[in-house]
Amino acid sequence: MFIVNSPVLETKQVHENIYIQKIHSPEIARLIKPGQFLNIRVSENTFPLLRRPFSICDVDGENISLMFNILGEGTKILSHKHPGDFVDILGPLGNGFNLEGNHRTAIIVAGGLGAAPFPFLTRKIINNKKIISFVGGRTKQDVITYGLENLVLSSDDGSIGFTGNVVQSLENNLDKIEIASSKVFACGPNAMLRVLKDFCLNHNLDCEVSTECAMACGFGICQGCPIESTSNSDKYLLVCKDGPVFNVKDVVI
Amino acid sequence: MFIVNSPVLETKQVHENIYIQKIHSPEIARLIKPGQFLNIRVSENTFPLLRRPFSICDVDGENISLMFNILGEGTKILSHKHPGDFVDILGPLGNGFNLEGNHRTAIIVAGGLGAAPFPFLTRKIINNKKIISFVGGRTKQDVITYGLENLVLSSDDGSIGFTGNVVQSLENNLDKIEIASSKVFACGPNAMLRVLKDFCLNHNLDCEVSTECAMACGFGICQGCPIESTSNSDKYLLVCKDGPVFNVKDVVI
Amino acid sequence: MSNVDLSVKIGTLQLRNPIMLASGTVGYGNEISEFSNLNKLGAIVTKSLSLNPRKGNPPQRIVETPAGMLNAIGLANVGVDEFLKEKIPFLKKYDVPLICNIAASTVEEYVECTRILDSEETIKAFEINVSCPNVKDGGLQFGNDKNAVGNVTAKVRAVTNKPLIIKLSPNVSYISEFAQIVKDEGGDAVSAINTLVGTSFNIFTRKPKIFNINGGLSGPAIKPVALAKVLEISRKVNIPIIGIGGIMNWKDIIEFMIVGSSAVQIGTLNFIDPTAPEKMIKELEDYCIANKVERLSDLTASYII
Amino acid sequence: MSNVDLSVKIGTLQLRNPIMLASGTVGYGNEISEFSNLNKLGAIVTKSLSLNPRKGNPPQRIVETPAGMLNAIGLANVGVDEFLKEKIPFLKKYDVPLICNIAASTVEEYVECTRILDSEETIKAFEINVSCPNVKDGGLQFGNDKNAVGNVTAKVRAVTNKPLIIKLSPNVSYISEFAQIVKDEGGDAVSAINTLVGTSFNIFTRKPKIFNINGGLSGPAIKPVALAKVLEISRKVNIPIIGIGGIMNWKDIIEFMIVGSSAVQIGTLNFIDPTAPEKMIKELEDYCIANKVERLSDLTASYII
Ligand SMILES: Cc1cc2nc3c(=O)[nH]c(=O)nc-3n(C[C@H](O)[C@H](O)[C@H](O)COP(=O)(O)OP(=O)(O)OC[C@H]3O[C@@H](n4cnc5c(N)ncnc54)[C@H](O)[C@@H]3O)c2cc1C
Ligand SMILES: Cc1cc2nc3c(=O)[nH]c(=O)nc-3n(C[C@H](O)[C@H](O)[C@H](O)COP(=O)(O)OP(=O)(O)OC[C@H]3O[C@@H](n4cnc5c(N)ncnc54)[C@H](O)[C@@H]3O)c2cc1C
Ligand SMILES: Cc1cc2nc3c(=O)[nH]c(=O)nc-3n(C[C@H](O)[C@H](O)[C@H](O)COP(=O)(O)O)c2cc1C
Ligand SMILES: Cc1cc2nc3c(=O)[nH]c(=O)nc-3n(C[C@H](O)[C@H](O)[C@H](O)COP(=O)(O)O)c2cc1C
Ligand code: FES
Ligand code: FES
Repeated sequence: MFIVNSPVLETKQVHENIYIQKIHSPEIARLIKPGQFLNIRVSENTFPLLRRPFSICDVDGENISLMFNILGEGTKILSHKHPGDFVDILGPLGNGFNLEGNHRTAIIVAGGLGAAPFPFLTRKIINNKKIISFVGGRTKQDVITYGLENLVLSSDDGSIGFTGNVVQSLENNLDKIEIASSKVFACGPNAMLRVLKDFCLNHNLDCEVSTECAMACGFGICQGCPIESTSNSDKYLLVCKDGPVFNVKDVVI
Repeated sequence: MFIVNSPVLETKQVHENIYIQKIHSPEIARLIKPGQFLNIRVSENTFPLLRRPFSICDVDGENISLMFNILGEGTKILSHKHPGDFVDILGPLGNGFNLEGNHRTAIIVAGGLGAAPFPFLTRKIINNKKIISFVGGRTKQDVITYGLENLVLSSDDGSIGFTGNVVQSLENNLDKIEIASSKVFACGPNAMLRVLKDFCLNHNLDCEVSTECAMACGFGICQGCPIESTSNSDKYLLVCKDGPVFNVKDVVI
Repeated sequence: MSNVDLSVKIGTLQLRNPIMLASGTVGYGNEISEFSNLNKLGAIVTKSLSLNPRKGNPPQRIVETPAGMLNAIGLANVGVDEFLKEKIPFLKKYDVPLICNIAASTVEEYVECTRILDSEETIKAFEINVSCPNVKDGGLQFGNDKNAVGNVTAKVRAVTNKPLIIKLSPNVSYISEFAQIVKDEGGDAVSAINTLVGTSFNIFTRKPKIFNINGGLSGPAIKPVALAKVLEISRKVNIPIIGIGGIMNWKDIIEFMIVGSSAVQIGTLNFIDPTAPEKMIKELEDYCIANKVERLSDLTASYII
Repeated sequence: MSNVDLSVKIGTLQLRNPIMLASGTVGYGNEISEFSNLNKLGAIVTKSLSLNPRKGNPPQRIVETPAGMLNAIGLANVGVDEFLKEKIPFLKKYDVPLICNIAASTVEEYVECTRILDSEETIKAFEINVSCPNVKDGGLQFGNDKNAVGNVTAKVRAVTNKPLIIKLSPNVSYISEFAQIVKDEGGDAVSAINTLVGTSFNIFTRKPKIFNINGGLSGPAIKPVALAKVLEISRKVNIPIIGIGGIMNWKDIIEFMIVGSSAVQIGTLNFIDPTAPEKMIKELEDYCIANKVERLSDLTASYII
């Protein structure tokens, strides 16, 4: 965990309102794991005041990349950073996905911009494990496939792939999956994660989710990012420090 | 008085820490007079919150230019604006210099960045009036001659021109000036304007000065910019609306 | 053409929309009329008027702060007589409700100002600024003393039938107690908030940046505080509230209405973009259409908590 | 090597420099130690501790505002026992004065917490957070009630000889009256300020953005208010002041000292740049050299007004 000012190599739009930003940051590239995140200060002044958290999208040698959409002022400023500009990165933060274990198939479930952490995860899948990527969104525009493999697409409005949400899409393909040897890695809106949790518990599917929460510090000092634990109701877990990736069994979503 | 978003044509450094920014703004160019000013919003967000006042430095056809130094965050942001960027201008503001009248010689007295309004004034001098420009600063670096003619230079430390302040430099050259047919146009730090005022009153020299003051609105609604009047001690004048140019006889500097 | 009804009511005062220009940030209307059609606005509130003209404080009167500004103008104003003679004729030309803001150092002065202005029909309501030093009681602020606020409200109420708005100071422990007293003493509405007390020093000269030492903090920095004060009043006292503090865009207006405001005032923003208040009318309308709000006034105190 | 003396004193508490890390913005030191050498700092103040562990509020606990942030963590903390068992061992490894901040809902709980912690020698002073709901008296805040603050000060004073600092709420009419009571009842210093009450609503759901509805406003937005509160205390009460509120750089520290602070605390900035506090030590030294200040503590209350 450290702060580093790293040069932007490229900022390109890959989808409507979706940007990939490549940054030269050997320090971060060396240490970071899929599912971990960075807390980025997009401006030197007080606007915006706080850092903005972003998943690590991919790592390629000494370069890292982020995937983001323009939501508010922070992401707007970030999208205007081009070669010659720097980003102030605090990281690596949180716990990543657990890719060890003896599952033979990695099932990615990504809703909308929840696709962000998975290009790196896809790259890091080891031991010839199989990947299936269930990628969904409200409409075609929200289905982000950048850096993903073996795609099963879905959209709420049917404008691309299966008509329905990404969990229904997974259910629809359940017969093709060997449950005991598979593990789900998911990221997306809380509403989706909630449905996915029920689904996975019902079907005994091992599942890790990357959760989101408003954050101030990103490294455990502000207590701003509580998430209810299933094992201890006297104490919240912290999304930034204990997460953002949790086994669905461990948290109330 | 209106607001216009105008494209930057060029931002160039002409001196150590002195920038000239050329902006395409036909609306402003058409109306503005030497000594008037603009109140510029340098960012779309709340940092910085208020507009920043700048004298009109020059007008060339449909283009205007500003001269500024980097003092704080506002001028820093402005200095980073290049072709493709816009500046949000509110103006023209205040009263300019009175160039009419039957003086035959215009004596410019500029201290440091007080040179800013005079390239335009120089350009606008009419009826074959003569110009002498007394330009001074603390050291050589602070003596800004951009766009000025018939120079008499001075510096406090003697690193360029006459050794002494710009008022002493003027005094030193008094024998070359026909007082009755001359008028002084001055801009610079308040300390300089104060000394100049005494000097001009003593020597019966007609003199107009451009004053400075912290401002919020720039157009008379905040009452943030009072200056003591010599004729009515019950009421302040407003630098932004009644000035920024005043006859030295009318204000307490 | 839209069917959205933007009109709002503050007691008996009917406004075509909730956007008012705040006292001290619009002078007497002249300058701002060059940027915006005053007739489109909900209302304009004059700079605080006192019985006699006031010169105000020496410079420096203002300083910028993070997302805000401090001001200590010292209530510079032309006084009620010159206001009636010199300023009203200009304002008469417009069809925008005019609210006179009054500042004074004694209860008697508040009453006298109101009395003098009351007969001028162009003036549609009074807003009493109680955040001025109470000279008689030793320079404390009326606005921080419940009894004084109650007393001013009652005495001014006695000399005018026009809507009476008391503009509350936020520099108190519980602003709702002040709103309650205003209501009890016959006030029609409260404005909340005036500026927060703040200061700023030059670290090289070690002197205050503002001549008056303290100034009033305004601008987006204070918006969260202003919203909490409006909400506190709204939850505890049944009185119309005019929400003020850091409004920069139409979203902020909606937010102020949700937490309890019947109307709002725009202050510091006028210095930055005097065209903004008029522009926001259309944006409020768009919000209403998109969110199926038939009457904007339905938003007042529509918080779900 | 420079000859500038950066050390400051708060009562009997001697610090190597005035830079303290504020309660609730540094946890119990573990995480921030990865960014900065704690031994260089003036002091660190723990997250508010209560007698029993507190879970804190459900999410959302924080929201950004213009140049500030609102938080309503709900005093989540491990409780005094686990603090002594689990957190103290880590802090013992450092040579930085540790100040324990205590929060409670009753006077008895304040006293009990202090009593339990008092024997731990690693703890060099207590800071009492009086901005917590006073459950007994109906959920009002201790911090807004002079008698309650006086009472807490006296009772806690009775059980500890360590320096006793009372952290004052800014949400009151006259903060200096609270500082006076602290002094009268034997407190050694006051911290000013805690956060300002604020709120923020989602204009589409019409719900508060923060679960607790209100949150505490911190960050540069509040700096002018904090400076004015420190100045008010400094001019009226002879008690050491720890200045807090919106410090973002070394200049802000100097400004807080000029208006009356003996030391300062850094809060929100820790979230943005946890390396900043340590970096500012050198910058304070540079300022002193450039401005011929031999002892930084000479700046305290050096305002010229
Ligand atoms: C661990 C983690 C990883 C993330 N990874 C990515 C990523 O890889 N790519 C990406 O695009 N985004 C990611 N996000 C979300 C990202 O942090 C926000 O989109 C970003 O902070 C928005 O900043 P802004 O200034 O543009 O918008 P703001 O102006 O701050 O916000 C705009 C709107 O979005 C809401 N909002 C802001 N932050 C959040 C949040 N964290 N959760 C829910 N609503 C929010 C605000 O309330 C507001 O309504 C991640 C968040 C977390 C916590
Ligand atoms: C009528 C008028 C015309 C002007 N014309 C020019 C011009 O042509 N070129 C130019 O470079 N500058 C001019 N100025 C000054 C210019 O407005 C300031 O330099 C600018 O606002 C600084 O902005 P900033 O954000 O960079 O600095 P800030 O961060 O705002 O300030 C940096 C420091 O400068 C001080 N400061 C800021 N504004 C002023 C001010 N108006 N007077 C005194 N001290 C101040 C601040 O207190 C602070 O210490 C003019 C000012 C006025 C009132
Ligand atoms: C420069 C300035 C002058 C002000 N003068 C007055 C005044 O004379 N009377 C008054 O009641 N309020 C006055 N105010 C307060 C505003 O009306 C308003 O309550 C405050 O600025 C908060 O709103 P804002 O954040 O939108 O500016 C003044 C504010 C500013 C910035
Ligand atoms: C997230 C957060 C949590 C806080 N928790 C506490 C606390 O537990 N006890 C306390 O006395 N102050 C607490 N504070 C207040 C700070 O210690 C400090 O007084 C305040 O934030 C103002 O300083 P700043 O503007 O530098 O942040 C907290 C502040 C923040 C932002
Ligand atoms: S974001 Fe600060 S503790 Fe998690
Ligand atoms: S700057 Fe607002 S009145 Fe002059």
